[in-house]
Amino acid sequence: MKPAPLEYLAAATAEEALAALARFDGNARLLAGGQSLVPLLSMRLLRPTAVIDINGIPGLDGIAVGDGVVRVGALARYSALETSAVIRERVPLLAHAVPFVGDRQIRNRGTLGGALCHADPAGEMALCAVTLGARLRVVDGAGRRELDAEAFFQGPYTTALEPTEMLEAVEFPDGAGTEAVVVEHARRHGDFAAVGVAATGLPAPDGSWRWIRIGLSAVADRARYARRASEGLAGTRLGPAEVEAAAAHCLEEADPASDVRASAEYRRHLIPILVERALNELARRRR
Amino acid sequence: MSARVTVALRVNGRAYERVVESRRLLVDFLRHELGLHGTHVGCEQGVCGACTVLLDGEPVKSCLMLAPQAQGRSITTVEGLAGRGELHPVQQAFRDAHALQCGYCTPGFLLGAVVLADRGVTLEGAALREELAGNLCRCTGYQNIVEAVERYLRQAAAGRGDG
Amino acid sequence: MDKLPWLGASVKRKEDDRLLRGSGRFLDDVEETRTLHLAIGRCPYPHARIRRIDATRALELSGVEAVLIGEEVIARTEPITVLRPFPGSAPTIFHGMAHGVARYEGEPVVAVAAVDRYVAEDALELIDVDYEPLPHVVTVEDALRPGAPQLHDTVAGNVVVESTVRAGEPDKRLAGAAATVAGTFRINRVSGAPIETRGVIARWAEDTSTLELWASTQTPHLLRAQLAHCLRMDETDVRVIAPDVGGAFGLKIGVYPEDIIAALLAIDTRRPVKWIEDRTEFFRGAAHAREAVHALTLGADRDGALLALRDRYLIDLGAYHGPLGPPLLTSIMLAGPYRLHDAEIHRRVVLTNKVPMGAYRGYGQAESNYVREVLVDRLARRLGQDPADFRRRNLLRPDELPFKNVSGVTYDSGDYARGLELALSRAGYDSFRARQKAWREQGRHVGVGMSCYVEFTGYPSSAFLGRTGARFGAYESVTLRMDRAGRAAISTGVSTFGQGTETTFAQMAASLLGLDPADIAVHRGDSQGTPYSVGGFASRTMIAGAGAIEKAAGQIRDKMLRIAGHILDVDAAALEATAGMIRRRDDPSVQVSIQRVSESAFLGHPLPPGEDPGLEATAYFDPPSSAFGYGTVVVQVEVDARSGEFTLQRYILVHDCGTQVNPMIVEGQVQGAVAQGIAAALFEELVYDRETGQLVNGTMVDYFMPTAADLPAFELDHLETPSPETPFGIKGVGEGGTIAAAAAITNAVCDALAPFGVELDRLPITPESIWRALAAARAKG
Amino acid sequence: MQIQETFTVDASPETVWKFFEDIERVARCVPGVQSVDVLGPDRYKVLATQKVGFISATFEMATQIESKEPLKSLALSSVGKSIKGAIGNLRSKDRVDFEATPEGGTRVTLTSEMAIGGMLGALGHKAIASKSKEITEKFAQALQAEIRAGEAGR
Repeated sequence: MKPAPLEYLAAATAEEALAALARFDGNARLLAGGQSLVPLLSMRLLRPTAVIDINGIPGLDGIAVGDGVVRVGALARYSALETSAVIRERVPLLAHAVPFVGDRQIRNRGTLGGALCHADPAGEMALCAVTLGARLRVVDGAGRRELDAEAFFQGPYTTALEPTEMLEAVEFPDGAGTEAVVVEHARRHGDFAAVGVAATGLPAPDGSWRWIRIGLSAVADRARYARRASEGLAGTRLGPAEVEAAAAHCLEEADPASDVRASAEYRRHLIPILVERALNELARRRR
Repeated sequence: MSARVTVALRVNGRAYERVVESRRLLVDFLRHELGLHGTHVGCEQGVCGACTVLLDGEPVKSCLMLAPQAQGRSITTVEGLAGRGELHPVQQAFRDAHALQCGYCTPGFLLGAVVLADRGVTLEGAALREELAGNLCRCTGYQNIVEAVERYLRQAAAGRGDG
Repeated sequence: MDKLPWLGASVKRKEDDRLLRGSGRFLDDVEETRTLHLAIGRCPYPHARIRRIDATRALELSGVEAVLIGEEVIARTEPITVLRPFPGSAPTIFHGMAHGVARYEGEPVVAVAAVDRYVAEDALELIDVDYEPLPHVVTVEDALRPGAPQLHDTVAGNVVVESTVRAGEPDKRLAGAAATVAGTFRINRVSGAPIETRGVIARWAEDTSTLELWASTQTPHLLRAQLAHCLRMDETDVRVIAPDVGGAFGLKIGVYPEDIIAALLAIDTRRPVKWIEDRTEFFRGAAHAREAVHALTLGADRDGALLALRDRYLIDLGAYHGPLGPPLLTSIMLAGPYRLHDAEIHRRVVLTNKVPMGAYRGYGQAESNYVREVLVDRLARRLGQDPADFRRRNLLRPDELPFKNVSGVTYDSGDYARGLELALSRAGYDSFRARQKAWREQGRHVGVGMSCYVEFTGYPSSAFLGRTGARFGAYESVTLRMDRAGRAAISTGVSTFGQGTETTFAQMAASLLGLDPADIAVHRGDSQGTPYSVGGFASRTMIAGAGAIEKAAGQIRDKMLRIAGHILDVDAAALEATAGMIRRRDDPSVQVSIQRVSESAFLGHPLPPGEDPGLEATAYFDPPSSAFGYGTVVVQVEVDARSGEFTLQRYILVHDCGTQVNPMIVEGQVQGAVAQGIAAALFEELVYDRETGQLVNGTMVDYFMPTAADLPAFELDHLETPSPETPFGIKGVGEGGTIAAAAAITNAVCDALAPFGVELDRLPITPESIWRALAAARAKG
Repeated sequence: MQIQETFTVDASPETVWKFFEDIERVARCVPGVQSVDVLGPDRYKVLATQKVGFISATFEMATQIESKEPLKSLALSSVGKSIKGAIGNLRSKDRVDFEATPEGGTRVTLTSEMAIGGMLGALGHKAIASKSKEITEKFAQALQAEIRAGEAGR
């Protein structure tokens, strides 16, 4: 199928993009990587009056480190995250998650911001944002606001973004010295996860873990930070009993649906298995 | 008629300028506006990779881009590899390894492999298969494609003396 | 017969140069001025009455040239004929467009021709179709339930045909068997899914008042015959041209509704009309395949000798009889490579509100192999015998061939046991059980599974096909013509869709004419200028084509020898054609170039007295019988018994396709078929929601075609037992790789989980299906 | 996929049934309904917009009352096609069952079987599944409020 008629505007600055968004008051979509947006246009599921291309806006794809956070521009391409030393050292969870996204071609064009705004419940970027407790900086004509990742995602393909707002950047906590693992069950390489688990933590010198954060994807209407499971592991050595308890808590956090990739029952069966696999891999990294 | 924009770009080193409907997919623009039929459409859903072209040297799926996005950019399609002359080394490697049968997916694989060689990447086996996972093939079962690319990458690396 | 120089040579392919440069010509690459583009409105419901179609707003949209609705199509055309119906099938009236009632989601209901595809799709949205959804049936069981909605009043109880094949006394043998096992198996609905979807360009040629149709097809001549019939035109007024085809696998055989729609609109508008199928249309319009339910019983005596087989199976035909028809080979090949004299095979072809079924690589043989070879493993286990030993005892020995199986077909030649042994030795089977025990002690579940098959390739003869009601012959044909430069040109109706026929046909002709394959030009796929042809499917092209080339090349060679004999004043019988020259067998210095001989044929002199000018021959070859390849697959898997996840550690196939014309191309065909066999066994399924009747996963994102990262490297080996029946002992090879994948992997998983008593009986095999089977086995205790 | 919601209202079955006879008022309780027009006895044309994330479609549906058992049950079926926004079609079968509660109120059970087809359906059932649940929940809440308001107003 081919896209329905639409206008194309290339914005040179953020102000221009925001003005255009306001002008079309809710009937325009921002075009970043386009890897999710363009198929929706072709399938005529999305029929915006106009598409505003923000790829030309300078300064929206930077990766900067400063006062305890790593600030990644919304236009950062997956491939750039994959090869960035800063991301590998200071946001290892992101570095581990990116290779699961689509394929080489998609990772060359797709962007962190595009993925977060698309808000697929099985998406790896949303999983990382929620697991790490990232802050999302959003801007519109009137000014800026910051949202926690957990507040940003509100349901399948639904975010807190207003039609006239643009996601500018994402701030991840500086994870220097942390370990990270992503485990997915998918029906085919590069496919959306049927179940996804992200686990990251800060090892303490004495062999225990100062903190652990676990996130789950594709098992609820949005990516979920497994708070109880995570808090239960703080200060522990990820022994078998603790890992099993955390896995059980994660199951309580989940509310999976059935679809062509897996049934709800099988997703529930997989959650503890994948959580244990992720936590045991974290523990193994330490030994 | 729906909105139109002017797109000026370079394809395979040659400059083109066309007025095009804003909604036209880049792959349709290359094939039917510029007559470069070597890039193929397999799904228009961003999965099969038959529409892979190089955008400023990076493999991308041209069914996932609107033609206006190519304004000012430089694109390489399969027609740019050998032109009228000798087959490009990657094309020769595919021929020698019987790495194509119907040929519909082949242009997409060739362009992906060329970029790996330019980057001095010498992947093999499972790692190479993952790198090529963005291109589907239905005829070969991938085995000969993986062998062809492995040989081509080793050959390219040797050629540069860093083999 | 002295060894033919190019027979068995892995010549690099003639097709490669244009395809590698991107200058191959696929359907959508054909562009003519003033072409109109087609968008087709399709029924969104599984079964619905079409009350009203209002296209007025669409016709007012600028750029829209014409709209076509079902009523007109019904009035102007005949229903689609079936190339190879089951004997005794009740007809299903299948037109180019639905009128009154649509019977599957995706059936064409209205079509718009406009200046480009974008505008045509805009116009489609302005067309109001008033549907009244009707009750529907999704599974064959639903379709057979009393009171179920009837799809066609020409088909009682939704059963298109029912028949039974019986040999010996199966009931008696089963009653007396020391062990019997039974299983009900569900085979998934899948698609061949070539990377190029379907497509057609129709053009009315004013000057010759003929209809020209460019089509992405495997069978230009059959499509031409069917389309002419549908359009009530004489076949001579229709020309079909197949450009390069981007993969086909059985799905691009015969006429489809969209060919008829494009033709009618081309005739009406007097402009070329192009339809390119997009992927969402593809999943709702291009032939689906394989879906069936089998209830199979096998019995054996105490020593493990197979006694009898009983199978009752249902084929899910979909809403209409497709252009080719359901698989016949399911029952014909069910007995497989085993010594079996007693069988009862009861088959029903059932209608459901889904896309009509068509051919897919391994058509009917992948299905029958799956159910038989899984049950053979269970029978061996029931008797406490090793599955390899059980097969060794029951495989037909070479001295028992030719062997007529329970369904009445005769296997020609082969060493089935040697294939099995070669595969087992490659897998290290002798030491496997010990290694398996050690792994189990470490809590690892590794298993090995095998599957043996014999494969029906090519059609036995036109007479056999005629007896079974087929609307095509088993022959193939070529026209061979020399030219002044001493080179040859082959004209064949077989199109190019990846199988390498241009190269293998050139190798055959070059070997017989004493030329180099590079000296042979191959014109293919155009019904004009090629003799009547059947086309590329059923692994038949090489068998029948080689015979036709042998005859045509023979006539040309003999004539060249006569002309050379005249020029050299030597008896033709003393001459041979080799390496571009014609020379005395006993004194090669006495020679003349084939180029000179061709030139004199075209100058008309010097020629022997009474010899006509020209060097051209057309030949048809009807194979005396089909040929039976065979093989064994051995697979090793490791299974996580908690999650059901598994890895395919080794995939070994040893096959025998008789004489190989081009071993490189043969290996490529086998690798591609193996990949599609594994794809259907582990990854793919077209899922319909039983309540809503909707296709749930009709996009490339949700139909899991495997990538390079999902498949292992395959370990292939082959034997070469020429067929005593076919030209040069050639057997077909294109489909074999698909046949044994599902059974071998199922048997490997069940072997890995033998301690749990796991049985798998549906496809695809996924971690979830293994987890559920583990749970079921535990529940059984 | 089938969704079921149950709620009790402290109004008698007679009152609740009377409310349900006024189909236009009932239909307005369905989230996203813009207009309800009477086409004929027990036949209505309903215009409703549904939003799944940022994807929205306006459906024009023909709704038919399939069966009516006063004080007991009411069954409706709807068939519709999107006339604006994403291409798709919608079929739904809705049943409302009434049961008097010992305290003199009425337990209302709403069973809805919704199928969204076409491209919207193809987008992925995971979005539609949670969406249908949400629609049915909101429908139940709106009915509850509407009945209570009607009851209080008497």
